[in-house]
Amino acid sequence: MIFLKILNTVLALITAPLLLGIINRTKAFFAGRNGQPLLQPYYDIWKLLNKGSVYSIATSRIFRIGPVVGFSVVLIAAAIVPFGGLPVLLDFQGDLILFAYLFGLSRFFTVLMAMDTASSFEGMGASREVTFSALTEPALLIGLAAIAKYTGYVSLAQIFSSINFDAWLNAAPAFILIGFAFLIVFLSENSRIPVDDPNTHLELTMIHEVMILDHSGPDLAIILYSAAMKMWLLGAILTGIVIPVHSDNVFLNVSAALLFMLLLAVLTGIIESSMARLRLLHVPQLLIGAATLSVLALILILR
Amino acid sequence: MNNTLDTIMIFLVLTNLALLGLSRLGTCIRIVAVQGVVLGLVPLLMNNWHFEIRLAAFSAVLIVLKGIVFPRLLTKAMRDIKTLREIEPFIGYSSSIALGTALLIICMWLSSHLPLPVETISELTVPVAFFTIMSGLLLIISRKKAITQVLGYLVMENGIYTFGVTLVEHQPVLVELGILLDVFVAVFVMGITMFHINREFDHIDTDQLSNLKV
Amino acid sequence: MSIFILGLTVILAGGLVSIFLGRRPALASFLAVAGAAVGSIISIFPCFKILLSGIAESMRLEWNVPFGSFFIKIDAISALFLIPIFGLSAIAAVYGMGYLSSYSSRKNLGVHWFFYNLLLIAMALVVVARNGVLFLVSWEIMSLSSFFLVTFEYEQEKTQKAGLIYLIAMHIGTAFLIAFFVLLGNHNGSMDFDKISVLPSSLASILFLLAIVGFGTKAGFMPFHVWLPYAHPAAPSHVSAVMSGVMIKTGIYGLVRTLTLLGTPPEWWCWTLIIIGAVSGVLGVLFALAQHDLKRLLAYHSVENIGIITIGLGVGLLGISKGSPVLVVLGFTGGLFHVINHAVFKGLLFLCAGSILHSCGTGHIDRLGGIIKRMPWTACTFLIGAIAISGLPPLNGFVSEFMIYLGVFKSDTGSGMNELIPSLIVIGSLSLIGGLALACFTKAFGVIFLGLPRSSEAQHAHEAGTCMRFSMVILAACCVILGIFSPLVIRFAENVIPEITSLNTEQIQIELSSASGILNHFVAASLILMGIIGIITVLHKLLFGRRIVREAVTWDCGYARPEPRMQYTATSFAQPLVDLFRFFLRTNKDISRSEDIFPAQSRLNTDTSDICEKYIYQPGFKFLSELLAKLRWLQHGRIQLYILYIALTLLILLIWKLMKA
Amino acid sequence: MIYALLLIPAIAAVLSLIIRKDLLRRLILILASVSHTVITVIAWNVETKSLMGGWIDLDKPGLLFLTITSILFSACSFYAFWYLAVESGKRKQDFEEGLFFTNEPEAIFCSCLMAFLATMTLVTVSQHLGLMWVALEATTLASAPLIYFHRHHRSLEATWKYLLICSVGIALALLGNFFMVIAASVPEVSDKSMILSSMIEQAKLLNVPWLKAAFLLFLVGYGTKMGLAPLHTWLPDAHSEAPSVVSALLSGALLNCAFLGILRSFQVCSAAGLGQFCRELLVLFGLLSMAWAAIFILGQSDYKRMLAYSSVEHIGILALGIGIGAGATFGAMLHAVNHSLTKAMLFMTAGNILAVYKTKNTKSVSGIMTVLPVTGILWIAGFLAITGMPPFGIFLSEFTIVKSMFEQGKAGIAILFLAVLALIFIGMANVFINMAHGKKSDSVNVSDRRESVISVFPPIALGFLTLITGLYIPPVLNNLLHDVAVIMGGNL
Repeated sequence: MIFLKILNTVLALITAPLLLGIINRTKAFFAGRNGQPLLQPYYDIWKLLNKGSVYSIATSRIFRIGPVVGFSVVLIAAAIVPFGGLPVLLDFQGDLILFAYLFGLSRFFTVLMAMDTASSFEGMGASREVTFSALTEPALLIGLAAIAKYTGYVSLAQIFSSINFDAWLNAAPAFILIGFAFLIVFLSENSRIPVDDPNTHLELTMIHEVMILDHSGPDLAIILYSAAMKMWLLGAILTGIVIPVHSDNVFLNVSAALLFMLLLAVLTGIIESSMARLRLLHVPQLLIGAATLSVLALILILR
Repeated sequence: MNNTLDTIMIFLVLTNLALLGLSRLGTCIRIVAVQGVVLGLVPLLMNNWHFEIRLAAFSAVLIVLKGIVFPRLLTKAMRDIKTLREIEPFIGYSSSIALGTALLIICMWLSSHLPLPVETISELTVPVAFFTIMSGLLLIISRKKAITQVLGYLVMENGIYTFGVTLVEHQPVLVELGILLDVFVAVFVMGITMFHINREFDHIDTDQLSNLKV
Repeated sequence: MSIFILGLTVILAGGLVSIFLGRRPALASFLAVAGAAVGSIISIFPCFKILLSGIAESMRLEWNVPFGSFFIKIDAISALFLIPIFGLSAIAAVYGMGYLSSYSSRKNLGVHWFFYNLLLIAMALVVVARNGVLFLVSWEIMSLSSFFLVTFEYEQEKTQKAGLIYLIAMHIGTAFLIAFFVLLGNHNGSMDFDKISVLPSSLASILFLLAIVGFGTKAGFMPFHVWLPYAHPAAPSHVSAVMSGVMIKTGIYGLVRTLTLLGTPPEWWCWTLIIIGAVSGVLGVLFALAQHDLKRLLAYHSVENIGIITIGLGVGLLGISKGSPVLVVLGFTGGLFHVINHAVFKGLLFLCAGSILHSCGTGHIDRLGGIIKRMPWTACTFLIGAIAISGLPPLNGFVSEFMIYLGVFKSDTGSGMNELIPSLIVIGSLSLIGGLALACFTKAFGVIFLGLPRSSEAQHAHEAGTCMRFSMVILAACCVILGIFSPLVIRFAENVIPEITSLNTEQIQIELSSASGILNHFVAASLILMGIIGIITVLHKLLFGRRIVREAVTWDCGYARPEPRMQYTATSFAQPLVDLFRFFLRTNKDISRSEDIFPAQSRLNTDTSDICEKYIYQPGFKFLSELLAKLRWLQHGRIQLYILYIALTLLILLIWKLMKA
Repeated sequence: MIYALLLIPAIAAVLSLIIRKDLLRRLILILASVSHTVITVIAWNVETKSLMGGWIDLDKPGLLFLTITSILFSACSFYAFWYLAVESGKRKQDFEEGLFFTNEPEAIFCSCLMAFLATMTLVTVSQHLGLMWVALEATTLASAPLIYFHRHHRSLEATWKYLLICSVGIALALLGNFFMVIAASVPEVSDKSMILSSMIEQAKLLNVPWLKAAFLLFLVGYGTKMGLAPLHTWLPDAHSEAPSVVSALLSGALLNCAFLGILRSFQVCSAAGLGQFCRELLVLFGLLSMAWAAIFILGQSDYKRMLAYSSVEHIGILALGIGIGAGATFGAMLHAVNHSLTKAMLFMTAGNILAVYKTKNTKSVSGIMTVLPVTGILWIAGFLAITGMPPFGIFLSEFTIVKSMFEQGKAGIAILFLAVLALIFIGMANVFINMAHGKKSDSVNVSDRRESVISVFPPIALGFLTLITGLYIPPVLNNLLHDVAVIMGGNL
């Protein structure tokens, strides 16, 4: 059992950057390029880890502690979120609230790091980050509340183990709504198109990438890794809802989940290739839309 | 006796209406003086002309004050300021008379709701006394000159006096003390104040006395 | 009880001595602060004892005023509120000694400290009073002494206005309370709280509404909160800390006490509380976001936190009316725990704001920057406070919000609209508040402490003195301790909740144990989190041991001459959210932009005035004063008119009264 | 004893006219007032004998109002000592219009002051309705020269209005007396004297319509003197133009005496079973006065006028309290005590401010706390006291009245009462706080900063008294108030 619990976390640690690789490959495919290797994110992280670092004279200790806090937070979160029906290291009632707020903590430090550099661009990014996250938070929590109310449990592990295909049959509309809401949350929180464009070359239009403009070397590596982890964890939540495979075979469960994760990454890549980034003014509408979907789901479930 | 008192009452009503309708200050002063003298005789009348020193003294003081001292004082004040008429009263003369008549009716009505608990000499005393008080107040309200206002006060005082003398038989001391004090106020205090006003403003148009407001 | 009284006496003695030592400010301050601190420490012990044992102590003396009796009683609820009152006031007093030392030549500090100690005593009396008259008198002494504290710098126009608004708000609130206590007292036949008879439901509802307005004005419920953003910035910081940290909580106390007096609540009371809480919370934090002045920002956060507390109470009340022990325990525990937490972190933040004000001379956020390097203690403690108030793990602020969330998540009151709406309102507003508070405090901390100094004041900032640092560190430590020991701390509710509800103790015990079990997990997670942070920091250090680390200017995207003024300001940081919620905020923008080919100076000024003040109170008062002004012709100086009044009055009275006869 | 109470001020009045030395005259003023107070205090403990065949006696209500008057007078005599020293009869420049004027001779002022005390004492001790009327009329005469202390045209105007309006009012009260006699002239009434106790005894026999009419006349007549709206119109003018010490006495003592006049007739009427009839009217006038005061307090630009309107308000509260009855009667009596103390304190403080700032305009006064620290504190304390903030006495009295309103199910009146109080609070807070706080006005000379002990001591003493009654009502006072309340048809 303990082996499986650790596996759950380790799986996240190992496979997380792969998602980035898959997305990039997908995008390359649709752009007709060969693209970078699938494992490029791993190489990048490794390369950065071995580099030296440049710090701005404006920065303070906050700038150095930030990446550490961010990484620690995703580690804890990885111990909470079950993937593919695996048991988790930390499982208690209300852990889903902790999960949501842990990301708040990491965001808090990311934003502060950005402000610490005294750069107006990074300040701009930070400002957008807090704006959009303030809107995704209700979508995430109300969505979680909806499934919690449906299943009658208040810990992620229990919730996901009790969602099954019957549940889908009983409350398909609600689940679909939540699925879409969480997909938007997933895209927004991970700074993907249509909310943010990680590949843009204009600092003015970026959100997450611009906040870490001044990070270099191992710090940047940690941040990149944490971001990948975050994507994995949010993806895991989505997986838990959409693919409720609970067979006796752990291997089957995990594979199914991994498959969905792969699809999710590909989907993200497709979205990024086929859509343009929304104008910043329209992003809040999208996010409020997500929150509305969550609310509708809750209404459907509790009616 | 009954008739005499009734006559006096009717005289009162008429003089009141005259006061309301007249603009010449000199005439007004004289009318009030006559009112005062006539009313000064009423206590003696009430006592059936029996001579009694206290009563006689009271009457004498009143007659002297209202009939002689006061008109003199006011006439002098009037001369000092060289105003012989009330100019632009707040309520015009004819309207004043109309209002006065209305007041008379109201006073009649009021007194009909106030039946006297004891036998009285004249049925007219209550309404007329009321009316005199009201017309005094009306004079104060409708006129601008301080002199006219003092006159109004005197008329009002006459009304109260009528009440006291004709109806309040059990408390002669109270009536006499009260009336004397009232007259004292009218003559001396208001007189003195008027003197000061005169000095300070060179006129006694109370129109000017409206700096203190809100 | 005698120990409690002894403590109060010491506090009073300190205050009285200091008022006679106006000529020797240092001694006066020291004695008063010593009195406040020692007295608080003495008095706080019986409170702990009562809170832990649940055995109330009371005292009743004759008091020769109409309907009054000196009846005081400390039960668990009182003790719960007394502990932060004494704790925070003592700490803030120590801080104040350092903070005010620079005023000693200009001001009579003796008077200030007298009122400070008086405020402390009055707050304590409010919480223990069990007689309506005693309560009202203490309540008003509390308002008045805090008024004198707020108007410490009375020669300033800002303070003058603040004092005026505060006083008027308090008075109107008290008018409602007078009606409240009188109605209650008349029904019970005595102004003492222990003579309770069952209230008819209509009367109970009227009383509830009166209490909401009366106590809500003090607590800062949304439409009645207008005094907060004025009073807190105007007051000296230690006073703001006490007022925001504990004084406004007496409003919450009053509400809780009311609930114990009114019997079983109908459901709409719970709705009312939850909606008031949600509105106060969300709008409070929104307005905070739009502020430029640090203390004003913090003041709006008080509104927000009062909102969270009220949501908690509303959830608890919902539990009572539906008979759900989970909701009762988690709602009340969360709400009341937030009372303590807010006292700690808001006290801390105001003290930090005071240090900034003290050292930079301005609380205007956009004129600060980069002072973390010069004020590391203040920065560090402010950071802890900021994390706590944003409700982020692992500090105390998260725990209380967590419990309220958990209550709603776990509620088992069946389905349907009755279940749906509270869940929706509570979760929606709490999560929105969380996100916005985060935005607000990253703005505050980021702009004030990080980056480069935006003005010469900020450039020459200096760290606060020992007294001030001491107080801030203690409070910051409390934030951590309350977070880490939360499973133990929430046991306070064991004795408090039975005072509020008639729920059986066993159920409460079960629910509390389960909650504290859950919190154990949470604490484990936080400890691990902190452990990991520690380990990784060490690894990080090791990693950098052999690396080349260089320093350079910030990447400026090709700008030739970056300068501190080009940094993102607080205003620009908050702009997207402010724009998004412009319907509520109605920020006034004053732009002067040059249209030339070679643009010269242009400026932008934003100002977010309070929506309630601007759209409710100001027009209301304006209407009223215009209406009254129209009636002033009634007395315009002419004596004729005056005599006419007499004559008319007489005539009308005679006609009217004699006609009847 | 009652003779002493009456004669001491009377003799002092005569002496003041004779004596030529200013200082000695002022000392006599203090001496007479203080000895008057001392005798009053003795009268609390000693049974007094009735005089002049029952025309004069000191009953409980009389004692209460006598005490208020006497204490105020003592405080004011000290204050007047300072005031007269400052205002000694030089030629002065009027600060509002720049005209020159002289003050009234000090001898007349002092003499009238003592006569004022004598007449008010007579009001409180008279048991005969007629005598009481005479005494009240005499107070008007004694106080008119006091108002006309500063001999300029505004104070003259105020005096003129005071005289004319009060005379009209008091004349109506005389008519009321006559009506009372007529009501008593029914044959069944054996003792037709106007002595209160016998009137009350035979009240049931009196003729009802005339008694009602008499009460109306008393209400309008004495109400004019007392300052019930809309009959109060002389009050703001007189209070604002009179020297502050006189305003304090007018507001604190005279209004109460006039109120006693109404109370006496109320006693008779309620004994005759007309209590309800009178109460309704009192409630009506009480509310009207409060509302009227509120209209003029909000946006008031003259702080002495504001205090005067505040007197109208509190007089309204007194009437309202009696009108509500039951517990509110006790509250009203307590309120009379508290209001007098507080208002006198405020007027004296206002006098101090006026002496330094030389303006009565609220907008031109600011920063009192900086210029005159003690006065500033007194000003704010007085404001808090007058608006009914605890721990000052007025809170308790207003609270008692409100409680009684709710108790009797008159919630509407209570709400109106609280609302008007809140409105007045807002108006007064605006004025008081802005005056006390803020930067000091430019017009103030630094050399003008003088706060002599004797100018702040009387208001401090009075403020302290009202603070005591707010925290603890001494049993002696409590018993007296209770007895008075019972006499006035209330019970706690």
